[in-house]
Amino acid sequence: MIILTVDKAKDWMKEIQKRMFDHKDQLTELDQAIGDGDHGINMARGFHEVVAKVNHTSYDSAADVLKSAAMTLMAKVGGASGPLYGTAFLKMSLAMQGKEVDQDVFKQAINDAVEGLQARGKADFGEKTMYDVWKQVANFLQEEDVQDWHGILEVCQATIEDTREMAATKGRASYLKERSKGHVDPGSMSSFYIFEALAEVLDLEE
Amino acid sequence: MIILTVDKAKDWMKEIQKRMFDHKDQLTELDQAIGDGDHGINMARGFHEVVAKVNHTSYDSAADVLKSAAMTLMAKVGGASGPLYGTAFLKMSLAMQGKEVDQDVFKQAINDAVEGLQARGKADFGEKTMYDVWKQVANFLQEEDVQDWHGILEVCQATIEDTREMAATKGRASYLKERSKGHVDPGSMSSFYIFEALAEVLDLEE
Amino acid sequence: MKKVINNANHVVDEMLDGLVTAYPSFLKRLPETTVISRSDALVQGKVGIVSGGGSGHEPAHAGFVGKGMLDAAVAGEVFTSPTPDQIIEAIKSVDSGNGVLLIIKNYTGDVMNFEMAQEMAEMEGIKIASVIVNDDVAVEDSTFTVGRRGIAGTVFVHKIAGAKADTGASLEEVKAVAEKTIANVRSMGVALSPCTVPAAGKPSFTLADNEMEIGIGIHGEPGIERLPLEEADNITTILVDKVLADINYEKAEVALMVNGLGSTPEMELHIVNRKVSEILQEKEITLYKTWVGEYMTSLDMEGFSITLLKLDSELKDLLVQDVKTIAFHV
Amino acid sequence: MKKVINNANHVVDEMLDGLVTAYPSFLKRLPETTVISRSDALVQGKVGIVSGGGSGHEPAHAGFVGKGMLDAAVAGEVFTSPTPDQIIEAIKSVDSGNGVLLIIKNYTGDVMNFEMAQEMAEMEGIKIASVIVNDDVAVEDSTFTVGRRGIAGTVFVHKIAGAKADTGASLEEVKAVAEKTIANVRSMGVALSPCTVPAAGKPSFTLADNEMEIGIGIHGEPGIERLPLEEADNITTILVDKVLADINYEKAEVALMVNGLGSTPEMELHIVNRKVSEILQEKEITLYKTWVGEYMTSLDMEGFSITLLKLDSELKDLLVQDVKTIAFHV
Ligand SMILES: Nc1ncnc2c1ncn2[C@@H]1O[C@H](COP(=O)(O)OP(=O)(O)O)[C@@H](O)[C@H]1O
Ligand SMILES: Nc1ncnc2c1ncn2[C@@H]1O[C@H](COP(=O)(O)OP(=O)(O)O)[C@@H](O)[C@H]1O
Ligand SMILES: [Mg+2]
Ligand SMILES: [Mg+2]
Ligand SMILES: [Mg+2]
Ligand SMILES: [Mg+2]
Repeated sequence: MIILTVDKAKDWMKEIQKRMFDHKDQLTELDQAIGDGDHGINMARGFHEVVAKVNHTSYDSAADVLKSAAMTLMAKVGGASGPLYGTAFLKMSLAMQGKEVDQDVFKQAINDAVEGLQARGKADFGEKTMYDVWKQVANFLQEEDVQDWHGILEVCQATIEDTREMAATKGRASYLKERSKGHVDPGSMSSFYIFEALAEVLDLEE
Repeated sequence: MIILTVDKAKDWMKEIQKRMFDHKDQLTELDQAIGDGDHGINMARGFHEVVAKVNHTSYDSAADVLKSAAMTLMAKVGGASGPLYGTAFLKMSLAMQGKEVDQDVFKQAINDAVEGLQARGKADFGEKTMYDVWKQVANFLQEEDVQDWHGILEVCQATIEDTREMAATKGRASYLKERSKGHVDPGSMSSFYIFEALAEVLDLEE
Repeated sequence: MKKVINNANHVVDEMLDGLVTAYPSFLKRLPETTVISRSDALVQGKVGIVSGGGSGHEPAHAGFVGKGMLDAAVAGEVFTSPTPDQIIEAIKSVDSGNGVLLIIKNYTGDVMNFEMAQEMAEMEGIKIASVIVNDDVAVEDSTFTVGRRGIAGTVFVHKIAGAKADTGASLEEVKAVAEKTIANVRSMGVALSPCTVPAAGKPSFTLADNEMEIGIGIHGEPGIERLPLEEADNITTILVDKVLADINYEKAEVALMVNGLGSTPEMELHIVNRKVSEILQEKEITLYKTWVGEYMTSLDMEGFSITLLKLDSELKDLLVQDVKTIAFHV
Repeated sequence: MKKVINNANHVVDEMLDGLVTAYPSFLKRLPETTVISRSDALVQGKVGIVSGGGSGHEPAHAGFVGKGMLDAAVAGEVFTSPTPDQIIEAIKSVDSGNGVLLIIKNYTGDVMNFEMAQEMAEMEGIKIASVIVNDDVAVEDSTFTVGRRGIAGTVFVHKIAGAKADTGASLEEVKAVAEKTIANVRSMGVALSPCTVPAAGKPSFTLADNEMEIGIGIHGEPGIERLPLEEADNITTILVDKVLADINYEKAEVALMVNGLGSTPEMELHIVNRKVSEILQEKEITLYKTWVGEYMTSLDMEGFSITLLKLDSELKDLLVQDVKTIAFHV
């Protein structure tokens, strides 16, 4: 079964954009607590640009949509999250290139994104970054189907809660060391919205 | 009858210093409302220095004490009030020079101080400055005796209240024009303390 | 407002010590005074230029001491004019016999103290002259008032008088060009927040979150009008319009200063400058040179002022003539 | 905190326009980019020096663009590293074939974006190298952390690399002296108040009236320790001690920067400087040259940082070599 078509990929971006807009203040506040207070602004700006771009472009494949999104994120976000999300979407796009996006291709895409994140951010699991969420989603998909959105979002949420108790060792929050404990990682939160948006889009079909 | 001796002149300065110290915040707040918020600081600093000076100097006459005070005020206060009070005390000193300070000499001294203030500040009566207070005291002394402290202080207080309703046309408060109304002039207030201190000192004898 | 100070009564003294320690090749402090002079003072064969005023306006005035600008600056207590005894020390230390020009900002206190020093200097036989800067168009200028205040435009007077003195001009000539500058310079400021005099310990006034104070001075004294806070372009337009209404700028060439009052980030000053230059372009007024930054501050006040100096060819030349100070550069 | 802005989303764009309008003889903006370069770029026969980072640190980085310092500065959004596509434009615009050095402050975002641009430049055959500045001793430096942040000490790296490039040195030589500077420069900061990112609209953290945040970065991120507010000399001592503990300064000659974070009046910076120089004198560390002012700010934050650069004769010469920028002077 084809999971991601051009239209669904576009819808995914729109759903992400909505969430980043709605949660801009929340993400910024999370980043104010342990970072520099721009994550919500960065995400809202980035996905606003992504949607502006994909809305006015026609694509041959979902891979092309994601590539377009990746390039836009890299060019419009900056900071840590721009290259990271840019890399994640670019790796997904590459994994999907020339293929129909079924379960296996999608799982591979997520795996590649996770590897890309790790290479770019040099983060390991448990360092209180967005990598934690992506890694856990990839782990979950080793056993389960992409369609189990309930399960995927539960995994995300649990991971986000886990980041709350961690002391960050990567990213800006790491400067706070022990004082970063007690706060959810903003990038993990925005990653949750990315997966929630995907769930929404893929659910539309059911 | 001799009104002002060396000791009484010194005591006058000490009594002024006490009052400026005690009312530093009040004077500063008055100046914050319609000026630049330094009048209490200026007065406290100035008379602190005056007392430090006269305490450690021996003088031949009250005139010399006042001259010393005048020079100290000019050198340590700055702003508008430094030269003005410096001039006032210098003119008093000059009027007393070589004389015993009786009623007439004292009245002349106040008159000269008023002229000095006017020459230095180019202020006229009713411009919402310390000149108003000094001028009214001089007027009062045309008819009444220096010993009528009750009367003198009443005149001061009435004049201060009058300044509240005026729009300033001299000094920093004049920039506010109509907005300066409703606030007492800080320099008029500090002039009141100068006369109150004098009353205290001259009363001691009675 | 928190302060990085030791003792509110010693801020000026400690600041002056810190300043000359930082810049010994530029500045020295005359012992036992609050006078900062060029480290190479006294310069022979040149009119000396002295300015000063209350402290709290840093980098004014010591930041403008150096070759091609001031020879000495006298610092008073915070927002309080220096006293004549300090001013006379400054005068003496820079008088090479060619005379000394005092550049005074028009405040009752400054004028009285500087003029007393001037009288003292005259009595000592020093050739001396003074000019009074009154560039603030927020204040009404009439014979019934104390006249306009001197604010950021004073810096242009320092620069031009200093440059003229550097050419070897006479005291009369230096004074004349300073007067010409004063006649052609206009400023106006706005505050978004008050400032706090260290020894007072609390803000000079209060402004609500949605208010600004138009026509503010540089001493925390209230301005002339309180308006709702607007966006940068509108605030800028209010100020520029007021400045432009005062003298005829038709087809003029001008120098512009966008001056931060203390706590307004440079980013915002540039946003203001963008709008000023837009307005000037619309009105066909030519920008000769622009300065954006902090030149005449008011402690930690948020806000800015805009200064326009109408130029002729003499002023243009003098304005860009070489200068070597800490805070003013061409 | 009130802001003089039009639209929080346009502050960087409008600031850059205002900046180049103010200083056309120094700077130009590459069309459709956030890159500010020397007005006379590209300079032939010279290694190009590019730096940049998030906005909100003005005068960094564009204020350091000019002869003898940076060839171009890339501005990101407020507190957000610029993107690779902008950085590569800067690189291309200053590459005369002699290669380009990137001076990067050590933040995850900056490092990632600049290194991506570096990779792109390499693919296009541009000779390119980069150095990462990490002068902030507040942050632990170990292989288990992301390492120290780059803060005000970066300005010295700009100056020295720029001066070296101006001598006609090769990319390798310029990089080597930049590395040497980085190895010898240490800083630490303190905040008395947070700052407010325009688009966030509220302060980055809160501090009680009697608190200060020691070891603050320059992005409003919390520092490493919250302490009761002390008098200036004590705060200064805390910072200087931490800086001095980090490398051996015995009998050293140093350059000093007392850097204001945005809203701290210059008066207070001089009071701090007075104490720093006192401590250095006690420890027999020689002050070669001092800068006191705003060089690497954090929007409207109250506070300051202290930077010490340990010098050898090469660094000394390069540090005082002629420079022509808006914000850094010798
Ligand atoms: N090295 C890293 N690896 C993976 N994720 C990271 C890394 N550094 C930061 N992040 C993520 O980026 C988020 C911060 O993004 P953002 O605030 O937009 O950028 P910046 O930190 O540059 O301001 C963090 O919450 C974290 O999840
Ligand atoms: N021209 C003047 N003539 C007489 N008194 C004046 C004049 N200008 C100011 N004053 C008095 O000085 C007071 C202000 O003194 P102060 O605050 O110490 O000086 P400054 O105004 O320089 O800050 C005013 O309240 C007023 O009474
Ligand atoms: Mg962030
Ligand atoms: Mg006052
Ligand atoms: Mg005053
Ligand atoms: Mg950021």
